[in-house]
Amino acid sequence: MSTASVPLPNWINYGLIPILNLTVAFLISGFVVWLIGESPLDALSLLIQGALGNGEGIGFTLYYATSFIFTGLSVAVAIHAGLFNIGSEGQAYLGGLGCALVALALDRYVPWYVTMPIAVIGAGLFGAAWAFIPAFLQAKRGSHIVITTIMFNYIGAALMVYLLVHVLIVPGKMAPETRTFLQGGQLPKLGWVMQLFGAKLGAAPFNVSFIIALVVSYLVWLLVWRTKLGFEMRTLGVSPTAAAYAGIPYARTVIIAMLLSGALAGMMALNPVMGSSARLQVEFVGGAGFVGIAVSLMGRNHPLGIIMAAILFGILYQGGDWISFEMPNITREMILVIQGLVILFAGALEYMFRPAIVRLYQQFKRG
Amino acid sequence: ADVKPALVYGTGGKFDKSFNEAAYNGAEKFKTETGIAYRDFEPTGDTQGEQAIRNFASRGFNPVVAVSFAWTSAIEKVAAEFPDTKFIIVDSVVDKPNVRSVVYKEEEGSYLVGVLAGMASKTGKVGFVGGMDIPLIRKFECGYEQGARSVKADIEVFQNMTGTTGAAWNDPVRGGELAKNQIDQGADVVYAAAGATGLGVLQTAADNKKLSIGVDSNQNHLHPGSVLTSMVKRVDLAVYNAYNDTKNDKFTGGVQALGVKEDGVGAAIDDNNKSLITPEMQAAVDKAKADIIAGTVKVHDYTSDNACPK
Amino acid sequence: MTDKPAIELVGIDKKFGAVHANKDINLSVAKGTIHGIIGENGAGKSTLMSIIYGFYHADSGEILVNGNPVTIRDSQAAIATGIGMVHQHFMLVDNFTVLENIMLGAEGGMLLARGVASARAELKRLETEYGLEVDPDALIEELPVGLQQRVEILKAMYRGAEILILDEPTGVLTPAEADHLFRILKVLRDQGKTIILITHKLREIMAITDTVSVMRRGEMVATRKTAETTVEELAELMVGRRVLLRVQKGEANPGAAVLSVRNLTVKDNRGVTMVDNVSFDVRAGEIVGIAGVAGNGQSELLEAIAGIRKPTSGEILLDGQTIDKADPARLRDLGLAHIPEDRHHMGLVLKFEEYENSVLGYHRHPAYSKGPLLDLEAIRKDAMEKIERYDIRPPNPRLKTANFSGGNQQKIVVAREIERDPKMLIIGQPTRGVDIGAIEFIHRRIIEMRDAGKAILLVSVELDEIRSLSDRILVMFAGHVVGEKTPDAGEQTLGLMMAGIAA
Amino acid sequence: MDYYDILINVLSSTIRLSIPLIFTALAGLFSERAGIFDIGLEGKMLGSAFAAACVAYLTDSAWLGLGAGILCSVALSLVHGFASITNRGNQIVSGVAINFFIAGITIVLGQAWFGQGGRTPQLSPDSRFARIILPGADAARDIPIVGPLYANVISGNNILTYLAFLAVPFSWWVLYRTRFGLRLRAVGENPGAVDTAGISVAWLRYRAVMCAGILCGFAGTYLAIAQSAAFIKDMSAGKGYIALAALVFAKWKPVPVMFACLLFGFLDALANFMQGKQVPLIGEVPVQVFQALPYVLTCVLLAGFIGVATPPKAGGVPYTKER
Ligand SMILES: Nc1ncnc2c1ncn2[C@@H]1O[C@H](COP(=O)(O)OP(=O)(O)OP(=O)(O)O)[C@@H](O)[C@H]1O
Ligand SMILES: Nc1ncnc2c1ncn2[C@@H]1O[C@H](COP(=O)(O)OP(=O)(O)OP(=O)(O)O)[C@@H](O)[C@H]1O
Ligand SMILES: [Mg+2]
Ligand SMILES: [Mg+2]
Repeated sequence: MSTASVPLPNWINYGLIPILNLTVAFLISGFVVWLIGESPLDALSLLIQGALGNGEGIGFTLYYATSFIFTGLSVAVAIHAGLFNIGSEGQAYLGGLGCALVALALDRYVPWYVTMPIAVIGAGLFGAAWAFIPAFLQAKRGSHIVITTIMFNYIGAALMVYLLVHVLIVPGKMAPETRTFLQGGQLPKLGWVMQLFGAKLGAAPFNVSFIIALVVSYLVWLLVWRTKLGFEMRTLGVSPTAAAYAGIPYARTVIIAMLLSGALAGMMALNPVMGSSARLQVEFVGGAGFVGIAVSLMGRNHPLGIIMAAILFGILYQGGDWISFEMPNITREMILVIQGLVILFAGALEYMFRPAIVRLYQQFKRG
Repeated sequence: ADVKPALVYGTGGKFDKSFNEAAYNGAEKFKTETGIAYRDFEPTGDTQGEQAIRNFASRGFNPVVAVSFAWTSAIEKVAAEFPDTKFIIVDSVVDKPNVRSVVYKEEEGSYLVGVLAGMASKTGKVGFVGGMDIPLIRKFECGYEQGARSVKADIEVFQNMTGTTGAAWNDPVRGGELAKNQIDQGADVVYAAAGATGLGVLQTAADNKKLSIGVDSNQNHLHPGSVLTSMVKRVDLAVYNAYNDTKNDKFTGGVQALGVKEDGVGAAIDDNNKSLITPEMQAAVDKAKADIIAGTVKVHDYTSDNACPK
Repeated sequence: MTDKPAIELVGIDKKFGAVHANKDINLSVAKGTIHGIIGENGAGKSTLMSIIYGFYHADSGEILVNGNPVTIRDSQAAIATGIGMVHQHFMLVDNFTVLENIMLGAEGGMLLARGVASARAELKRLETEYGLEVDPDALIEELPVGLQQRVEILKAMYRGAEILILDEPTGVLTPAEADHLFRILKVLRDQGKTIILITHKLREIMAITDTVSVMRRGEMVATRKTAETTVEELAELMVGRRVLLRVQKGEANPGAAVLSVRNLTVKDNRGVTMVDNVSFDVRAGEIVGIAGVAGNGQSELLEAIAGIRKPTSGEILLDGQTIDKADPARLRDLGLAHIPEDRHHMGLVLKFEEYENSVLGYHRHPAYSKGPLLDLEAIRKDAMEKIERYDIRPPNPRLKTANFSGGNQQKIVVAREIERDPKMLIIGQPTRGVDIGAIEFIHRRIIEMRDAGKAILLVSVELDEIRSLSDRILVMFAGHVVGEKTPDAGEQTLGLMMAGIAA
Repeated sequence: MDYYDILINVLSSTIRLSIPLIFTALAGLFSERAGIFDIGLEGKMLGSAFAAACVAYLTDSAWLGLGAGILCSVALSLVHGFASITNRGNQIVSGVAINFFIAGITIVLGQAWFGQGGRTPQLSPDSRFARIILPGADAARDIPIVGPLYANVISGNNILTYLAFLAVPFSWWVLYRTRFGLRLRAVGENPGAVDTAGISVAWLRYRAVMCAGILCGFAGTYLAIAQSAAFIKDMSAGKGYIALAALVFAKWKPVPVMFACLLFGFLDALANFMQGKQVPLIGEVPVQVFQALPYVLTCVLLAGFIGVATPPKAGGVPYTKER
């Protein structure tokens, strides 16, 4: 008898199994650390210490988490409509262009709180625009969205590098980046939040976009589970035939879902561009779009889960920096290893332990 | 005084056998001479540099050396946050009292290797492969071209840049391919100013039995008999001096521009390439060097007007 | 020849998760006979056959072939034992040629070149011996279904099958094709092959089988010699009690035409014309039934009227107004409700909770929304009311829809479509796989709708259902409406029309 | 230089740049024709480059390096197979995971073992695949038209280059002329048909992904120890994705795959060559245009403007008999 269709209680599905998957990923990562001659336990304690040990560490952790919340939501919104958007990376990149243009145009005239909402819109619009063509091709031409979004990541990277090198670069400067935004184009840090807990933010770029991320998470929850549009997206996501029967327009829903997904990815740019470096740089996304896949998978495509998973990955990124600083033998790319393992075990191998758990559970219920 | 030295490399990595390795050698030299240990860090991406610099500063490291123009804005920020810490930036200028900016007159060193290239070339065609396409690298190219032309007025100089982002410092595959293109077009000496990318250029030249010119560190030993010379840029001195000066309370801020005269740049000649350098070539380099020091030859600096005289 | 049965099953048991598909099945099939197996949808017929063929594994039980116990680990073992199977859903590679499909798994060597010649020769032989003609170089996707099925039979024969299982082979065939198939089966039997034939169609059973077994809800309830049984007995065995053929209903009181279909032509996904120039009206207060063998265009007709499928030509009018753009949402607003044939793929989203399905398609209705938001409170309250009125069990709107049984799932769909007070109701297979109690309930609701003056278009493959509910019957054959009859027309007459023989 | 010489140079560069694409796209072909999507091509190529460089360095043997490259890549294929065949996981997710894992582990191990920032030490000529000068190449050089073509494009490549071009007809032969190929193509279209024909779907798919592993192993080895003389972090630099694009562009067929890869390689070569050169009427074309072109072309193809690319029908869907 197959065990795939045996229902399990929520605490197993959403608690035990993800934790088990995560544990295996970490055990293997620990093995890698051991393999290169360092102590996995020391590495773990450095990880925690670096990410959560002081205000600055926490600030960095939350700074990274902010980006991942946006990209995780981006991936999740598309998944709810049955679409696998691998293009969050490219959409975030273009989103950076949107928010940088707004900041460059407004920073000398208005304070940040005027720039910010417009930058959110700018970043969202540019991100959405970059998702539009893959969405359109999927909706109208049936082209596989996974392939087209991968292609658009590369097209986006080429476009952005071109713009930064040839158009946006400050004449005479070496690095391909825009000028530094003035105060009006920078998002304030959230030092006061840390102070509430008696911690000091230090230099961590933990900024207002974290609050935007939380608000957006709530809005995404509302969208997916409380609106008519969300209902239609979810219907399309699990049963395209039922959606057709119910009169849910395929093309329109696919395109809207992808535009929203792209917009969410685009807004991620606010955090590094306006919240941290105060200018647009090459490769500022740094893989956050791909991390979004892991975050969404781990968070079971639910905003609350995504926030938790994003913080976990924030811990990994900040703690990983710390490890590589303290243990020069372990380079920062250890994060990629852990990330890959988490995606493998929490995503592709999510059902690996299920049959065994089902059997245990059934025995437990009987016994 | 108290010295607790730290070093942040550029993104090419510590052992690029070139720019970063030169900095490493400087730090090592200081360590063996004084017995004072140092801490270093190899950022693999642009965002990490700032964090590393700040980490060092906040833990009381002093001085903190950052090699690469990529850390310019990072140093600008962190130096303001830690006014009591001394910072050194290589290849860029940051105007802060606690920052020493070390820049090199790469055009002069490149001029010298250009002279050698021009004389060594039998085809009358030489090549240049740069890393990231930035004014700094154009400055290398421009000096090289002037040097080559000074010995062969009609020489043809091919030039390619590997890329437009930081990844261009670490792409030996493309570097090799670009060098091969130039060789196919007839170049028989190729100068690489491209960090780790240059390894591919030197390899390709060796594979095709052509000559190459290394950069930053002395790379003559990499392919003896194929590397004509290296345009050494004494980043090691910048690091070494920074530590020593801090130790001896002689640290000064401001800009240090090191050229041929200061022995900051030059063409490396050693056992590995002795057989490639004829006495005439040796004489020509010595003369060019003397002329530059004397001021009779002025090598045009590309960055002064973003143009190279043809 | 021995007296040992060709195949014998002892105590076969199989569960899919919570679904008990086969319960302690015993069956014996005599050599050189055609053995029919009948049963309602979901009775477990396909599952049982797939177990014999090694496609599924029984949880327990034993299989004997020619009296010897065998372990059928996979289909390869089944083939080696001489068992061949033609699946309900064809197992063909669409972009392969006939020859490639036949060779797949029996290539005769590492290199294809070697096997091709002998395969061609063998095909020729089978062709002449059994009248199974088909072009070996044709691509499967370009063949009509009848020929595709022939390829499936050839596949089995090519592998030397002595026992041939056919799972609902006639569901997709025209009567002429079905007749041809039966002739082939008889030839096979006369040559000593054993055939197991699965179908719902009692007439076919009577026409061709030697023995027949009946399955109900995963159990094997009876086996009879065909000559010694009747259609009525088999029907009763299938559903478990005397079939209620007549529903209490009064005279119809038809009003003006609500739905008018004019010269409608519809193609299916493969571009084959399935509905060909069809015209009819449905008036207020009447039930129009469409009778026909499955696959004669009824599904496409319903989908076109419901706005799910775009017609190639013709006109559909609702209340005299042309529907020019296929849009189910707008049609719903205009008062057209649709109970689809396939509740699992269309009518319901099985992963959703019950209350969500109770508004599927109506979720944009003002009663269920507040601005862009869904009014969850109103929806859940409404769902609870429907659950009570339709006796949907368990009465829990927060339960996942997949966890309701088939009959209760159907009630969820029926309740949703009826309760928004439509003008026009189109219904496909209202009681497929639904138990008797629920059938009666659903039938009564349909009659009540008619009496309330609604126009109803009903499609069902169950002739009895059509006859007991309809006020007028249209018969569809090969995409045409071949005639109109009143419900008192004899079964015989309708049957002939459905077979395209009489008009 | 006259135009013909330029053409010859660009062509020889095209060949060098296409080889990893050809191997990798063929790898994708085997996997995807069997119904297993493989966006982990990038990771497998990178992983095998690392393994090949390490082993070639340690043993001084290019062939052992190749063996290690293949082993590493096949091992990764098996992970992908375990996730997507045995455990019916999402194939895209599994591929993404492999790409991340390899991007990280090669640097982590490389740094730990060699301490050169993720690079492996420079290889000696013995431990690399050297250029092979075909007989008469030097003599032929002066023959007009064909001479340079023979001497500069056809001759002077390493053995893996020739193997890549042999792999194309060989793959075609395997897919269309052998039992294994017939079954492999069938399982990508309708695994049910394969299963009911008595063939194990899982084992067949495992063999297909292992074929993919072997071919990716060649690609990675080529990168590290034929084209260059060391492993460098991220040295695959998106070539796996370009190969994927080429595979789609070639509509999942072996011979068109070769031409698609040559086209994309040509664009790359052209980008190098056109750098800083003026094109009449347009001026200097930014390299980014050439970089983006393969992806743009593939999207245009996918949009259905140049024929239709229909992927194998069962692609990306795990095979389940029982729900
Ligand atoms: N692969 C499967 N996984 C889970 N459940 C299944 C599977 N196949 C069939 N079932 C369930 O097993 C039961 C018996 O199904 P089966 O297909 O054997 O019925 P059937 O008698 O052939 O019906 P039909 O006449 O509709 O073909 C049904 O409840 C069905 O939902
Ligand atoms: N596709 C499915 N997925 C999960 N569970 C299912 C599925 N189909 C059926 N079940 C479960 O199996 C049980 C039996 O379903 P089934 O449809 O066979 O009921 P039934 O006995 O035919 O009832 P009814 O007479 O109402 O049709 C259901 O209660 C349901 O929980
Ligand atoms: Mg069946
Ligand atoms: Mg049922």
